[in-house]
Amino acid sequence: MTFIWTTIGALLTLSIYSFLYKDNPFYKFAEHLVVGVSAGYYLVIYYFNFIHPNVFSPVFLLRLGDEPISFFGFHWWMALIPGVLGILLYTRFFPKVAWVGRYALAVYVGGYAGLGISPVMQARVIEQLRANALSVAGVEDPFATMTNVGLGVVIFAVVAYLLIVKRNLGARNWLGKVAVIVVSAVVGYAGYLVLTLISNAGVVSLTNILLVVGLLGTLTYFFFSMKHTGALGGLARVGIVFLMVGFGASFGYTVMSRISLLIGRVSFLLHDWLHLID
Amino acid sequence: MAKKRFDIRSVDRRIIFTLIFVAVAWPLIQPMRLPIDVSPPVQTLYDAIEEIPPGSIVMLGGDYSPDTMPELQPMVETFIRHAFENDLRVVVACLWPASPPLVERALTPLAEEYGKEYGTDFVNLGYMAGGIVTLLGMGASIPNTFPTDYGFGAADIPSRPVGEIPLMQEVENFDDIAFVMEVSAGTPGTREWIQQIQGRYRVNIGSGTTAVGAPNFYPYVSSGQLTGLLGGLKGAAEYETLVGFPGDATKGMDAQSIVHALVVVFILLGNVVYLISLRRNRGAEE
Amino acid sequence: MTMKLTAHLTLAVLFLAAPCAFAQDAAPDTTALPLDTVPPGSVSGLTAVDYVDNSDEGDRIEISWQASPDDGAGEGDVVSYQLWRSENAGADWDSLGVAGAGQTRYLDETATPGTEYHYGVAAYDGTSYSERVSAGPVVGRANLFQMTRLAVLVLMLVFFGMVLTFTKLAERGADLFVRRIPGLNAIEEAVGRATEMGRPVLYVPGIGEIDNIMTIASLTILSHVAKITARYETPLIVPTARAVVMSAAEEVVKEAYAEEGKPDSYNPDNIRYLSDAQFAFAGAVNGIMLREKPAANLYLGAFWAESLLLAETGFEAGAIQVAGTAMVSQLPFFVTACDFTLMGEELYAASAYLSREPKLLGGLKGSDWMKVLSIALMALGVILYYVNQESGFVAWFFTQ
Amino acid sequence: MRREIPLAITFLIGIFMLVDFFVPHHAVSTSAEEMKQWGTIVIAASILLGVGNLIRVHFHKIRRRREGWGYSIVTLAIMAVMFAFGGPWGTVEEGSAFNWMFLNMQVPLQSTMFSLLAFFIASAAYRAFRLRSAEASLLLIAAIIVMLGRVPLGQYLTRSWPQAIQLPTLTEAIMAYPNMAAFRGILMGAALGVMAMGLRIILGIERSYLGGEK
Repeated sequence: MTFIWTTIGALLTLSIYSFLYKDNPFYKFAEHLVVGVSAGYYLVIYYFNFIHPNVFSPVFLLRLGDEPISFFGFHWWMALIPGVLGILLYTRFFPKVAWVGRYALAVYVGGYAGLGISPVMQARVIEQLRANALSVAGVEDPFATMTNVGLGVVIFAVVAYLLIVKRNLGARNWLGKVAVIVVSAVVGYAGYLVLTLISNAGVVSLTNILLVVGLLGTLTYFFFSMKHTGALGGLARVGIVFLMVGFGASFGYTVMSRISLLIGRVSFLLHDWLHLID
Repeated sequence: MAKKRFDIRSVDRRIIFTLIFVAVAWPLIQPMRLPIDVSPPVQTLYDAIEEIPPGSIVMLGGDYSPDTMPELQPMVETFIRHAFENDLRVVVACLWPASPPLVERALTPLAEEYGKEYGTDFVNLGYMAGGIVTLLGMGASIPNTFPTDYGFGAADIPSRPVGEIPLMQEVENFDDIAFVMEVSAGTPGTREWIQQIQGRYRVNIGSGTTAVGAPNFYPYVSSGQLTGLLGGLKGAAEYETLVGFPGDATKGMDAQSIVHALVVVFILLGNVVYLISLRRNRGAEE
Repeated sequence: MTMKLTAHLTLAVLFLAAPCAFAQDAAPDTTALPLDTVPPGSVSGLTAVDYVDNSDEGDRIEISWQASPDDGAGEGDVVSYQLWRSENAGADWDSLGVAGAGQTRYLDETATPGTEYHYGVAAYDGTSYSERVSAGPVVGRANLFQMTRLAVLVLMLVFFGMVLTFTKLAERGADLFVRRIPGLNAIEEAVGRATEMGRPVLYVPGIGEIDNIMTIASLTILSHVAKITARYETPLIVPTARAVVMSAAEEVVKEAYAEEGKPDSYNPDNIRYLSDAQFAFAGAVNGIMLREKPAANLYLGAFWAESLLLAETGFEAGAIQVAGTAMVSQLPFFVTACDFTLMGEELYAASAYLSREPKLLGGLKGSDWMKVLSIALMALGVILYYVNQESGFVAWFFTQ
Repeated sequence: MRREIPLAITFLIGIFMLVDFFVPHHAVSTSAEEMKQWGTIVIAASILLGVGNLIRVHFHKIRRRREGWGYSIVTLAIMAVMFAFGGPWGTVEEGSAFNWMFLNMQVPLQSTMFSLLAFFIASAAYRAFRLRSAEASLLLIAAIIVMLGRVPLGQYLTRSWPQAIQLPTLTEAIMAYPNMAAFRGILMGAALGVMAMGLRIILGIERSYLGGEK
């Protein structure tokens, strides 16, 4: 029995992978199958997990054992409120009263909008500001001066590269390209020395400057009501640089977890189904 | 222009897909044992266990749940193997309810492989609620805190009072434990073990954590409060390498290394093609 | 001395007998140990305050203290702290609980609201107790304001004030500049190209529920896109992963077609609920891309891991793709795989930009000033930290 | 009236939920909890709307014999089977047919679909990471450093270099600083967008998500 189910699972898995070659009947079958299964699944699960215990039971079965929390104390008719709100969504099929359903939705959305505002202020504005300030003030700096130096090399190389490419020095021929690389390396090495001196002197770490400039630049990029020219434009460009480095880095960072998923499926095929590996 | 020729710019995505699939499947079938550099925290852990005289008792704290198994299970397996290899006796104690059966899954086959006997060579004390309070209790008396064991499911040995288990006659408190390996996915876990047990009873504690959690514990390694740390699948693979039994973590890391390198090669290749085509276009214009 | 020791031992026996799980399981067997005749140093700085949690019934009091000098240092033999509570100014002490060594905080969750309490704490080294230190009186109340969130409230009110002020200004006719958002123009171009090619437009409003603000922003943009497709009579396919979003999308699109005077071109079968299951949804949308061959794919809203599945398949199918999300983790994938991407706040700004309504543009101006204020706050925090680490603002900013 | 009363209700509920964050009193927090629960019930009740739409679309496809109508039968049939196994007269417990179908069809199909990302992340990288401009080059360089720094191979390749510029060190530094700064910027900007939009919804200024205003 288990083998039959495993085989079904394996065949469905292969059907999905066949999509990588091209769209084909196997994929179409698997795709339509999973849509049907999940529709049936959610229909049943939503009923049993939400409607039955919170609306149907209290109203019709008066099973007061697992009463929902309530400020007013529990009354069976209170369970009718969400039930009625739910039913209101269906008024859209009757044009005369359709507006009622629309506003039921507005109430729902309004409630959640209110719910969302304050935590967002707390977690995404104040906490982020505080975390940034903490790192800058050197209270919490997980990486000591060591990374400073390594990062310095990269930053300086990138700066050198940007400077040279922007000014079009030697972008035309191979000799010029070699020159760019050499100059970047030299500037990078100079940066390495300077940073070693600075961090040895214990003044302020480069990483902190990076955090401030990065946040400042990124926020400036998101200025909508001012023209991005002059100093503002320069900062916004710095912001774009940080955004790009950030996107590249998190892209690279995610590869591992995606490969893990594939390893999981491949070992399902080779181990659980075919018993090819142990 | 010359006749139509193979244009690498339009390389079929299917070639990339095939290579990726092969790069993942091949190391699983045939472990490649790519060079793995052992980082200092892992080496420290390995050395500490190697130095324990044979016959000593070590403790394995299993504090994880199924969702972190891919990362942590290889650590548990390798630690048990390492202990059995060196003739150490293992006591398992868990602060997370989901852990005992997971540890059991590693114990069963390894005990068979090494011919170890339940009750004399190893024991699974199972789960005890309470977190820090349980830890403090263990500091006073381990048998009082874990009055019964979890049993040994695979050998149909039921749970029984620790008084009836030979190995537990030798264990009263942390003076009898040579080393604690704490495999932890959160709280209560490594931090609590360090704060409540390491500081007070001066027992050596090594730890294995998820890759996400590891950075929080590196400071404890440098301060010497932790005797070694395995961080994520990578740490597990390094440990497997040292013990000499490449397992799931090594296979996984092989596949990861190859695919990551492959993607980088794709990117470089794509750029070479791009630069050549730029040059060619420029040539055509002139 | 002996008197005191006997008293302590009696106390110890009493508390060991108390029905307290810790005491029963874990307290060391006193008889087995050599008698330690020196009691540990007592705790200091004991405070007891009304604890404010998120559902405050006034039944919690937080007790905190500074560790005994023998806890982890000195003799290093403190194993626990014993806590007592008294309802009559320290006349009758009732055992409250035990805190492990190294801990300096205990939460009494059994207080009766409105009752005055005193609390006492003593360190215990396995043999004897230190001097008991007490604090009080303290009364538990169900509070009406969470003081730790004052900063949030103040900043929120300031922000709302700015938004509303600029909205008022805009309504009075002040000219508000809004910078061009490149991705938005791309949307119109993409729809135009689909029209030229006689192929449909695919609009995916994400897989967020309707309570997600990104979904609302997406529906606002959908209304704009639907007007363009109605004008050119280009089919518009909207697959959704949530039933409520599906019904809202139906309303939005139907209304847009009606406003353009083309109610008959609206095809209800093109607004589709596919599946609540994330990857079943992604698989089905991939199917639509390959079989109905839309020439423009617009992904605007809340996306999770399915983002790259959609964008890569869409690219393979040869569509122009414009994405927009504030989901930080998915932005890298949209940026690499799509032709244009509205990043973060641009998604919200887009709806204001499209409507050109002064009321909405005022909000953008308010957001910009809030950014300036945020940066100033951060700078102030850092500077004050360097100047004086003890100042009130620093304490508030760094320790909350 | 049709407009004012619902808008007033929206405003009151929105403000109440907003205030809940600041008022710890249990009377407020428990009623806010209760209302949140109502919300989930409303959403659960809507599933029938969705399934109704699904049935209608596929039914039309079958009736008009449009291309691929056979697959629509698959969808509707399997949905009916699921419903029959789990519906009012069925059972959803562990070990039931409903649960078996979920575990052996939906779960493997979903996780396989998820794992397609391993392929797509490679093809996207090949295609999009080109040295087109200075910014694009940064994207590419950061991605390559982090990709190599995450695996043992990267560590092996640079093991003879000074610790400070070994790939794993660089990876952690890039994740902790430029990446962190950029993402904080996006998060903060987006948060302001959310709050402004939330305010407009509560005040009833933003209503286009409702379709018509009539």
